Amino acid sequence: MAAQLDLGDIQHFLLARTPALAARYEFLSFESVAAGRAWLAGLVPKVGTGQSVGTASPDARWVTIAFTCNGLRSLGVDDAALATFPEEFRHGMAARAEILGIVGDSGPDRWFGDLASPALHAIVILFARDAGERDRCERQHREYLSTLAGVDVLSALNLEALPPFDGVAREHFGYRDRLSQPVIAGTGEQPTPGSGSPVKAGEFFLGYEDESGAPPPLPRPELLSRNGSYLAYLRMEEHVGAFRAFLRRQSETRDQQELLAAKLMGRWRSGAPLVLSPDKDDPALGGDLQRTNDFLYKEADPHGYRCPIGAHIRRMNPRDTAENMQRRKMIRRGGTYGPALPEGAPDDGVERGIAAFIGCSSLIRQFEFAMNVWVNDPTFKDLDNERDPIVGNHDDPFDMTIPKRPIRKRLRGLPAFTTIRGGAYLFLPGIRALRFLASGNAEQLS
Amino acid sequence: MAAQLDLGDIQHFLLARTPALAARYEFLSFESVAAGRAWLAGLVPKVGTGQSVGTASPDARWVTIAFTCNGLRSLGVDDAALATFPEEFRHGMAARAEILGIVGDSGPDRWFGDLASPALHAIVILFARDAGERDRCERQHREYLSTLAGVDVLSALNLEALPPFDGVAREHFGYRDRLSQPVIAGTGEQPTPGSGSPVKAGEFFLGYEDESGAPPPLPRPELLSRNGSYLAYLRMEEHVGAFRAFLRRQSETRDQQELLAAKLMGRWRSGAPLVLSPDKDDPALGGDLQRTNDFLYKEADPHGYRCPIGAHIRRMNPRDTAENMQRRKMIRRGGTYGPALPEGAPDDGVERGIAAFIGCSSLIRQFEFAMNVWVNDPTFKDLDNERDPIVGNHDDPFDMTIPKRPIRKRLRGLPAFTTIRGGAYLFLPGIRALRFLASGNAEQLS
Amino acid sequence: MATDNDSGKPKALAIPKEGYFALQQGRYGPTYPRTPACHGFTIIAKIKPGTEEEIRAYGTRIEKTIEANPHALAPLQLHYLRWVLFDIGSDKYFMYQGIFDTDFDKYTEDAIELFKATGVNTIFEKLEGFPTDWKTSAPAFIKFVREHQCPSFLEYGEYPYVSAGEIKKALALKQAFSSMLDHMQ
Amino acid sequence: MATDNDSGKPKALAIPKEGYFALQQGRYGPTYPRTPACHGFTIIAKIKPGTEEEIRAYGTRIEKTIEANPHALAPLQLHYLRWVLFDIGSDKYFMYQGIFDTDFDKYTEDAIELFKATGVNTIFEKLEGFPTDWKTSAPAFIKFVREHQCPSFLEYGEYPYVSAGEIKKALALKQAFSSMLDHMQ
Repeated sequence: MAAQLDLGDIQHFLLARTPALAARYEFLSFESVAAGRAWLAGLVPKVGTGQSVGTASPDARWVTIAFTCNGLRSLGVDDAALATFPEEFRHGMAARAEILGIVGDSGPDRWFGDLASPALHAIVILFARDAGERDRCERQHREYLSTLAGVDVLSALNLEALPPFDGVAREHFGYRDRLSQPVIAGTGEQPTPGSGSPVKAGEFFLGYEDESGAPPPLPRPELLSRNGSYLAYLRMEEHVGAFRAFLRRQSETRDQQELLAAKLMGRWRSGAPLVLSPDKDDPALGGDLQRTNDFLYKEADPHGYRCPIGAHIRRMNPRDTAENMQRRKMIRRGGTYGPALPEGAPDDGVERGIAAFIGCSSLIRQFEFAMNVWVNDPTFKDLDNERDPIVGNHDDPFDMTIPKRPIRKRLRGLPAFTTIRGGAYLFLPGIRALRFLASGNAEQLS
Repeated sequence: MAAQLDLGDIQHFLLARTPALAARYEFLSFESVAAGRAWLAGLVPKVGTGQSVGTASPDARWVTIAFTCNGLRSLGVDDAALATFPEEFRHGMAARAEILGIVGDSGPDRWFGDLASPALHAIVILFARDAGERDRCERQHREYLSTLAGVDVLSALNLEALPPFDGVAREHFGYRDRLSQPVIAGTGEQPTPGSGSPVKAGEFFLGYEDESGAPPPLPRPELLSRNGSYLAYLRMEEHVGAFRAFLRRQSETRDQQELLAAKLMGRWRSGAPLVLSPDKDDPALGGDLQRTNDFLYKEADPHGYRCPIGAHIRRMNPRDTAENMQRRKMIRRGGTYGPALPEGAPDDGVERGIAAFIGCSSLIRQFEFAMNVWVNDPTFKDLDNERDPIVGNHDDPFDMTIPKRPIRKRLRGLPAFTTIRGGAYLFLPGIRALRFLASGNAEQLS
Repeated sequence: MATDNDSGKPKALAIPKEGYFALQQGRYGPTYPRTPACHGFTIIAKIKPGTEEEIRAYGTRIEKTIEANPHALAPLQLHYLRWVLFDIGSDKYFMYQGIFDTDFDKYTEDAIELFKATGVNTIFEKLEGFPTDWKTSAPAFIKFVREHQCPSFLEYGEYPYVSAGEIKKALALKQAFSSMLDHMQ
Repeated sequence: MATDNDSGKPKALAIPKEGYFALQQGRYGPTYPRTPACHGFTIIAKIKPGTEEEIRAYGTRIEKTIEANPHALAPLQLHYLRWVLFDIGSDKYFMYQGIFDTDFDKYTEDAIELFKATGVNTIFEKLEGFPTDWKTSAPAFIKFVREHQCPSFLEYGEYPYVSAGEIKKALALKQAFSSMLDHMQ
């Protein structure tokens, strides 16, 4: 009984990945309702819809626009309406940082680009085929802004795919990325083997039946909320030098380094999962989307002798070893920023990392759960004093246990391999909602 | 602040052991108040007092008289007065049998000698230097009864010490007996080393300060209760044939049999305690009262490698491994009945065992606690499914663990080595109280 | 959170009236501290008149559920549950007393799913003030639970801060050893 | 009493209104059954007005007592204690919630001695109806406890019927193993 997705109204952003090698995120503030509406009105036609997915998209139409709660208010949404939005969204990520484990060096007081500021109202996301196209879009947007008064760019972030541009997404530590992606029920897409059942649209888009079997209540006005989603934004610096030094310190040979890197992640850098290839890398397996997700934990690896219980992918997707997995699925969009650090080069002090959006219909049940329980709970699955070795908060010393026969290996006091440098909770409206926000008047939309 | 014991009023029975080789217990029923009073009046002068202890006692003056609750009623004590006596005494042992673990083969429905009958009113206990003297007393008592009407002997039991009459008390299994005895504070006696502090008189005699620091309330009339004690009577058959067969079945050598017998008891048959002599018997130690009790468990044998946690003496007196031991002390009086079964002889089917009285000031806190918790609790001290191997109820299969390095020994499904054949709760009045009961009139006593 | 890892050393913790020492925000409100007695609920609520028998019957239902599927409640990471009905004056109250390892904040949605699956609603719907829309509104459910949660002012653990999972692993190890010893004798 | 020795298999037990299945007499009254959640108390009593702060303060006292002497409560053979103060209308109630291995009937006198020694009277004497002569009258104390004991109608144990002593031994064994493994790596 999957309701037909209103593809013409849903922004394309969470529906499909666009073939982009570059991107730019701009963080905006509106000085007045009028300024915000004017800016938005001009940009709505450029926002890609679900319908445009798969069609030729010649220029800057991979534009995505999302708003913080302050942003919705700054566009004239009144408090009574805002009060019907979930509390976590209203409070914003900075206020929820403690829950998320985004504290200490990662804390909102240290974020870059004014992201923790109440002045942050909107993000405009531009994905482009390449850096040249991205820069063209940026110029175009700058020109557009110069025609308007009262819209400020608080900060921006440029993103680029990392070499060797072989069609494989990698992040700075060298792991292959984008191997898992939930499939939305009703799109006709088939999940790759091991990726689980298609997930009901209501888990990502408001106004549809979710995995509870009913559509959750819509924030008001429904015109604003229907076909919308929530996004959690994270800018996560990757400390490549520290990561490589750690591998070297813990290992005597290159092979041992690679195995340790695989144990931290749960996959070899090629993407080959440890559960399927526990002893050595298998790049062919890593790249084969029909095989690389086709595994479970409960029977194949109950004690983590292959993939440690605390490995990143086992925390982020415990598969058959967690409850209600269908209600925890999220859609990730984003990419890498900062220059690659060449193998063997000393750390250059330049910030590099991943800046990504996590899309869902409930920040508290999906995104916050993952951060609170899977990433940062030190007693996750009866582990003792461990957090996600890659993305967990390691301001305090946490460990990592690598089950091994005859004797397990316990890594004491892991260094922080990543630090959160910014974040935000956003509402990603549908196209009609964008028009409503731009006009401030529901009647204009019919 | 020990109050002076009123030795002239307290029956001698619990104050000192008399040097007797024979005894006879007679279980009486009074057909009328008058009959009971008449019988009692004639016998009171023959009852030994605390004052007579240690003095020459030429004939039958080692007489002791005690009453069941029905017996007190049969002598005219009214229900209002009886209601001030403790519930457990009023109900009697048969009614409390389940609490005591006296069930199944040991159950009151199978007791001998009408002991579970409400017609049981009194016990007269005759201790004698030897069987000849005992038989003389018996005849004397029979003659006395023949002069009275309405006093029936429900049953009787003759007791004799076991050979070789070397001044050492033994029971039928061959263990030396009477090694431990609490010393009553204020008597001037010194406990033997390891026997603990003297115990306040109130733990045994009503009307005195007990180990709580205060005298507990006296049942009414105080004339009846003061200087009295409670007795629990048990007639316990010892299955000597089964016991010896078990030792033989479990052991290959005579030494192993002796060690196993010692493990069950916690002492070698000589009396030498396992804690002090874990590997072989030490008869000199066993017989030396200055040494044979001089040990504790907590530091010397915490895991029971010497004396198993579940061994009889460790259950009956956990010493420094139990709480409030001073409030659990009891005085035991009694002896063996039935003929000795010669070593090597086949079981002859004749009943033999121990018939003993346990004296205390609170049956529920002292005697019932010992039976309920120490003897028959299958999880005593975290043991699993074990009861006292010697005196516990073994109608269901219970085990016995003998801690041993490197590998413990677990005996599964111990046979019952003993069966209770009779029992009663009795009140042992003081001399003035006996006179009061005989007269039915407090005024006559002044 | 720092814990005393000496699992054999009993520990008691006095707890302020609020139920926590420092306000730490969880996903669904202030998080309660992990104490020597792990996490726990003492939820007390008046039952709707005339529902006592239905509530008691549910005890039997849970007994049977666990018999058929011993791990039915596994997601709650329980140590112990005690469900009590008691009288105050002429009113009857229900108490849900649980000791578990998850802080509720973390596994709220799993708990609600589980309550649906095992029909705990049969009880909760008999409690006065329980939200009728609880199945679709996690926040309403959680609000009810929080409003009826009575924090302890003292908690004591004989083997403090140890999770049920750890205990079960240890017992399995001990059992394996014990049976090995029995076979070696 | 027969117990399921599969300590890793969770078990729930529904309990009749009386608190027991068959009347089994203990020394001080009917014995309550050992359940998958061991033995336990849920003693609920109204506190005397104005005594709340004293009662709360006693929580801190117990915390300190255990800190100084972790085995102060050993004779009670506890797993967990939870002491709760809660409101019903304008009255305040105290709940003593304990999970332990002794049946109370067996170790009553030890418990009373211990309550004297650790001053639990500080709390109990604040409860309405608590006998003033409890220190010298075990039966009066026991009567109060029995009258205020609220039996569960359901109890659940994740590691059913296992004693705290056994758990502590198992944890010590596991700890020894774990530290051995750490030293061997």
